[in-house]
Amino acid sequence: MNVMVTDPVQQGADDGRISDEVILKVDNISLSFGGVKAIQNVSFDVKRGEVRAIIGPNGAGKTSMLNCINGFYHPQQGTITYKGTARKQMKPHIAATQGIARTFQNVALFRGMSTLDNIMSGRTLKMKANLFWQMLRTGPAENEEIEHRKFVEKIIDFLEIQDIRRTPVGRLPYGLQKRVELGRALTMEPTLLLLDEPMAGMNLEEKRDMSRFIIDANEQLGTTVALIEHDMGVVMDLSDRVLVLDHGQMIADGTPDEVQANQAVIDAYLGVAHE
Amino acid sequence: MSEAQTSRPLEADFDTIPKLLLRNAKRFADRPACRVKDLGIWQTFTWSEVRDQVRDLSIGLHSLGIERGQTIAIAGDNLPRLYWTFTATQALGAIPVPVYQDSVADEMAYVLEHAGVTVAVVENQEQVDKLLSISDQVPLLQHIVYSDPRGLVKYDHTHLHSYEALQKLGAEQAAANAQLDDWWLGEINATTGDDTSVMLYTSGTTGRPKGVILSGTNFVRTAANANRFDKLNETDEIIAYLPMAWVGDHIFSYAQAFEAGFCVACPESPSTAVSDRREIGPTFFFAPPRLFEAQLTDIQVRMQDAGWFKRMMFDNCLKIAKRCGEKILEGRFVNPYDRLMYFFGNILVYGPLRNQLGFSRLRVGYTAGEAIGPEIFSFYRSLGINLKQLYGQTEASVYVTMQPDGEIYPDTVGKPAPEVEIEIADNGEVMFRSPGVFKEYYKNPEGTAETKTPDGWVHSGDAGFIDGRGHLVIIDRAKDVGKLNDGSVFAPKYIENKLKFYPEIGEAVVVGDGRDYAGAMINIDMNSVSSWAERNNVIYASYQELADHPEVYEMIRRRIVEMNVDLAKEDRMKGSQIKRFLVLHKELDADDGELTRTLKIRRAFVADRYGPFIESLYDGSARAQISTEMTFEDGRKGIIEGDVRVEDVSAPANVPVQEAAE
Amino acid sequence: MELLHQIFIGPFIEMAGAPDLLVQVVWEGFVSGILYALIALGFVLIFKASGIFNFAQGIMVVFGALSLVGLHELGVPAWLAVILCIGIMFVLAVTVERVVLRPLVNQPEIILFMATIGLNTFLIGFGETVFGGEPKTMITAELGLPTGVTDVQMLGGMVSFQHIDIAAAVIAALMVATLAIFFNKSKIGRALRAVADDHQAAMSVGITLQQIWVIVWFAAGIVALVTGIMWGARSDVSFALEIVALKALPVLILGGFTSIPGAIIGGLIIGISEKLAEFYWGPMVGGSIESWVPFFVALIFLWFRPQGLFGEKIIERI
Amino acid sequence: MFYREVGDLKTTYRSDQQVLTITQERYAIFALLAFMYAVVPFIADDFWLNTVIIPALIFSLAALGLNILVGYAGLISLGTGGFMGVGAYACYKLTTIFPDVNIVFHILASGFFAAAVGVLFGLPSLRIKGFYLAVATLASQFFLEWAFGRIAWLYNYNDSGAIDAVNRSLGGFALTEPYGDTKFQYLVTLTIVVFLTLIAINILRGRFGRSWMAIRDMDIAAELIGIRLLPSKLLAFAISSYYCGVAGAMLVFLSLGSAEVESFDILNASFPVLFMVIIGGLGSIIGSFLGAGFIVVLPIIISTVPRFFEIDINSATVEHFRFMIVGALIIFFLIVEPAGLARLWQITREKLRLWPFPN
Repeated sequence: MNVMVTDPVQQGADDGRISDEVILKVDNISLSFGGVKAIQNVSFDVKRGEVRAIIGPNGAGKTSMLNCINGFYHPQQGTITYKGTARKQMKPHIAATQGIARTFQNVALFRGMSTLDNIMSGRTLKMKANLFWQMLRTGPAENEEIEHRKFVEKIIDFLEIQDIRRTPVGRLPYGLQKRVELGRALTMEPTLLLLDEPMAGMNLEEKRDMSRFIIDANEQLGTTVALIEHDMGVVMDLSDRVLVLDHGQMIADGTPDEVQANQAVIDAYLGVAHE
Repeated sequence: MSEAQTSRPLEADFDTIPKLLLRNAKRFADRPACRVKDLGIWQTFTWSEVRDQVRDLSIGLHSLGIERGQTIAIAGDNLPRLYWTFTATQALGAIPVPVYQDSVADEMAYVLEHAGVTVAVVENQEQVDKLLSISDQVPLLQHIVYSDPRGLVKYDHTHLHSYEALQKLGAEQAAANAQLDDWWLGEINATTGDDTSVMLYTSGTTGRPKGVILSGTNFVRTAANANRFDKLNETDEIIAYLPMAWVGDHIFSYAQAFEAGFCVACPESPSTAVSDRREIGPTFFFAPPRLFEAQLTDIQVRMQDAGWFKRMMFDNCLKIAKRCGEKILEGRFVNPYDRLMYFFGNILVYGPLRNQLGFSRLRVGYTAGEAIGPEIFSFYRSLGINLKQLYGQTEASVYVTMQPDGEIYPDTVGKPAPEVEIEIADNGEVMFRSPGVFKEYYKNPEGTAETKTPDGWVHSGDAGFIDGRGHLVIIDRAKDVGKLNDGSVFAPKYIENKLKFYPEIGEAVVVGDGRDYAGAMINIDMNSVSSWAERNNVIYASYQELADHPEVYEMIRRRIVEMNVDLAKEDRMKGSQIKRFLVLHKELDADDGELTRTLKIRRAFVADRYGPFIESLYDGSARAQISTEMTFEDGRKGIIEGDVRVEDVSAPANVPVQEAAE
Repeated sequence: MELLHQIFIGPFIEMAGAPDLLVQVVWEGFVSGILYALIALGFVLIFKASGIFNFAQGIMVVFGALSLVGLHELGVPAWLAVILCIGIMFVLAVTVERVVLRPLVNQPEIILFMATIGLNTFLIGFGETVFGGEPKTMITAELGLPTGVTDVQMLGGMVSFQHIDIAAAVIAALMVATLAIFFNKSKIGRALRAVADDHQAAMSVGITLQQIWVIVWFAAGIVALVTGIMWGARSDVSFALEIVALKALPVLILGGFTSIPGAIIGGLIIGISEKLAEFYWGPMVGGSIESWVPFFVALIFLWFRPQGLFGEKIIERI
Repeated sequence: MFYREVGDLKTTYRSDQQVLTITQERYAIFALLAFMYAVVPFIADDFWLNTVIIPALIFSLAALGLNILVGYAGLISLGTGGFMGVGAYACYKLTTIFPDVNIVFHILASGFFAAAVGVLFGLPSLRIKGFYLAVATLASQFFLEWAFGRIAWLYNYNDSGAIDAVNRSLGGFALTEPYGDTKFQYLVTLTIVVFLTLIAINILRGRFGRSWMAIRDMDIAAELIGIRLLPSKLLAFAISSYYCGVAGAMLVFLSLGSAEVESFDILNASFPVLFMVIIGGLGSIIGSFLGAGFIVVLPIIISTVPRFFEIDINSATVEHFRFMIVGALIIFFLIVEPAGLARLWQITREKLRLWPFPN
């Protein structure tokens, strides 16, 4: 059995990074819990290859938006079109099979497992050896495990976390946990990577590292990124386009410069942030 | 000794490293040639694989226009790929020039320009950026080859090549054209041992670095001799972690490895070198004294956290080891009781400790470069680690003297290595001649003439003497050695080192050139003396206060007497016994310009700043003051004030008084 | 076809055919349900206040009853035995808090759960060592509990009501009322309710967490003692009761771990459904199905309403 | 202290991913196995084999099975006894229906029946979690107990209502209790346990094991990396129940010789096995063995100690004491080391690896 594993660091390195293909289109969606309206009539799109930021004050509905995209919440109205297929309801694991990976605001690692196992678990979908071979751990099971380990090691190398390979993630400092979580998402070889506040609670140096990893993932691995972030500096540096939400409604959408100049944004977001 | 460990005769046919590669690819085809910790495992290459890797790279480099006689720069941490670049370059008859990977852009520019480098093979983006920043200063440099593509994908690749692509290109060409392999073999055979093998730039303390040209024979002969001397063969293993631009690494991890056919392991990164060493378990190892020193301190610190029982066991075992460990290592007679105790100690402490340090499999370890504290040296040896000293120089392809098994003395650097002749010049300078002696300094005939006599003797620049046992003792840099007014030799560093081996003494400056006698300015070792103070309820507020304490003075005086007694036993040195001393009011500090960054004393600077103190050592005054304005590194100005007592060393020790008890 | 008829139609025809019997069966179920509800109630008290799944609640029932009978056998008058048993329950609560809960504070809940299983095992051994392993008879008369039977003519037949069962229902109702007043009116009760939501809040009322634990375990102990008396009066007192006590567990998944009304309603549902099942369907498969029917009832119920009877729909947040 | 890891380097992922990466430990395990096979049969008498070693091995297997469910997949189960019973009764039926098929085959096959029942009762795990699930597993326990007692076909309409191991042999030698030789039973038990343990280790370190642990640690994140919860949980139930089932069959045919409902009830089977898992250590294979050994040996020690001091106590009292002491010890253990014996072993191992350094 031959498992094809591509080299994550070699593929996709063209300079025409962003294509015109709209990989994700969110059309007029609304979501509410009981009486609380989390998202109201929001529409935006993500193009293949770009870094798309979603910003907004607390409670703006950013995380809910990501939850809708990867199928954890189901919006009451509107459609989400991903890779040309519109859908209303989708189970999270289906989103995963279609190439949507995700990190969480509060690190959602598997605390009892090592860094290596956490990242290996990102390959679950790509592993096929059946229970019989798994029991004997020879043949396809072993080969597959080795092939995927090679891939995972490249991600570990990419994120520079070699020395914590065997450490249970529960014992790692917060910044490293976030990095491992990014690693787990990247090993899924996602087409679309959703990052929920990847730099929350980090110091300046950790933020710089994380920014570098996100840029590298975008440029070298060709991953489309949609991220939520509070640090405006980071958002302006990283992203190609920025969507601004406030109280579940979209108040601006455009390039970082446009958004920064937008009066509604300044009032709603920056005003709040500078208080 | 098993059959594999008996020495082989020298093989005249293989007089260059590429020829040794071809030999090893046949003789040790499936034995590991090198390993590198990468992607979580030790990626291992056999000699026959290395041959193919090197050939492909050679052909790839050739396609970049590399011809016989050209120079190629190599910069990066120890990596098999960079070692292969050495061989691939040498196979073409071109000359590799390794550059210190941490040198700043300017230093690198100088070397590359001086050596006329046309192609540089480097590790990663950091080095590429450095080279690009100096590209206008190095007009000859045409191509840069990088090993790690990270961050470089978006760079302009007209003159930039990935190692992988270059090697693949070579492989494709070789596959397409069967004659290319023959051509390559022909190139190797066309190179003789007399041709230049490598050019190493010595990081001189003064002036610009000099390019030392060394031939294939230099390395192959020296390596062969060293391998025979310590019976190293293809079953051995070394970990390569010292800078590739340093001659030591070039001989230990490259020439000797190729000559004996042993395996070279490269750590994952400098920060994991220690744990990687544990995994590899080198059988042959080199480290500078400060590494052994730091490691010993680390052991002591970690053991302080142990429970009382474990600490007691540890201390007792070390006592036993101190008593008989070295004797057992050297196969000398030890009474059965001690032998039994050592056996238990080996189970409880020495064995586990060797395991922790990664020395369980070590057969030979060397240290050199500076004097190693006898306590430290003995500590390792008493654990059963065969640590030895050598004396070497770039100009000699390293080996000048080595300590033979069974003749280990902490204060000597051993006997002349095989095929090495040694003489002591009239001014005390050590001169040597050997097959490893360099050809010349590159583009520097004056320098060559100054260092190397027409009949092949090299001025080492170090002063030393041969002791009664036929061992070389290095006392100081020749230019620092002076004379007392009575004409006897005065070697300050030699005496300072002796003083520094006492735990209470942190640093010492000894003066005496052109004076009647030697005097010393002492820095106490804060760790050691403060813990003494704690134990003896001596109260102090600062270093200055502690240094001035009468009991501290008394303690230092006792140590100096002890050393004087020691010196009195050495014919050449007994004139240099210290007659007066003072304890400095502050610690000498690199930040204040008193030490170099490598913590060596800047003698002239100290002599200038502490002039009044030095005078007081000779004018008989009981106190001395200084007050100097100085500029700190950050631009602040301050006044250094000091007021210290000067004391006589009471017992003049021409006659050995009594053996100072340990 | 006949089988389906036998399962899905037959029993109902039977019920309709003899309504007096049906009432009798439902009444039996009602009384068992009350007792299940009481066990579940003790459980809920502890879970609400400390988040501990107290597996030993059932054994505390048996232990309480056994202590009472055991003390009486030793010649202690009934009224004094009851007081002593209350004391024993208090000592038990303090001991559990000191020896088990305090050292295990901040451990994962499964560890505390395991500890209560350990406690369960210990109490079985302890009770049997002290009072012996043989089944005993409850001192119903000495406690002044009624023993007679009232037969009521209705629906074309006779339905008998054991006085002890009526007493059980009344006492249970009183007990729930007392607890409700205690929780809603008293200061300690309010603190206990606070602790269920927020430990900090409880401590600001001036009661330590340790005290709260002792109080809830004591309260659960008294509930267990009362349950034990009622139950013991209906059958023998022995550790075989423990298995029956486990039937409080489906009540819990039905009613929710934290809901007192849930425990009561759940108890009644379980009690009545198990008796109906046993009486009308049991004979088809050899009887004794009341050992597992409650669990299946609860499971089927959960399948359609995972949040339980009184639980709110949970929105998972990530 | 005894560890010498220098030079223990891994040059392939295959060697880096083996079960025991430290060469010395691999040798130690081989030595232990050699000891178990070649030495134990000669030094242990029948009493030891019958009352300690064989039951400990069998219960280790059950504990391992339960540990897969509780420790690795994070699904609490109180129904172990029922699943063991399914294995035992299935094996009994199989060997009476197909007497010519080898008993070892039947033992291994009976696990599949347990697995099927396990999957059925694992279905609620999709909708309910934690303690609610624990209570739900009691449904299977009580239903199965009822079935073993009331469905006479299961025990071949015996008057006793119990199942008795029938005389079956392996390779020409009588194997089943009470007909077979104890040493022979021991060797067969050991072989089955070793074989199934290896398989468990393999499954646990592969993608299924990782999926279970992922679900255990954070089910939402597990779902979002593409793990389907229900199939994974059901697989955990199936494999766990298989192990329990095989253990139950072995208990009857290789150890007890006969069994009735009580052998597999909550007090005699479910709880002890759960104790083994908790005291041994959740999510630890070695813990399953240590826990089983501990719980099996404990009552023997408790009943032996008074005899040792020549104190005459009747057996009922010993039984009561046993309950008390086991209960107290469990609480004690949870307080002293909630992570179980496996954690103690792990700490010791770390200490030995770091020796002579304290940390």
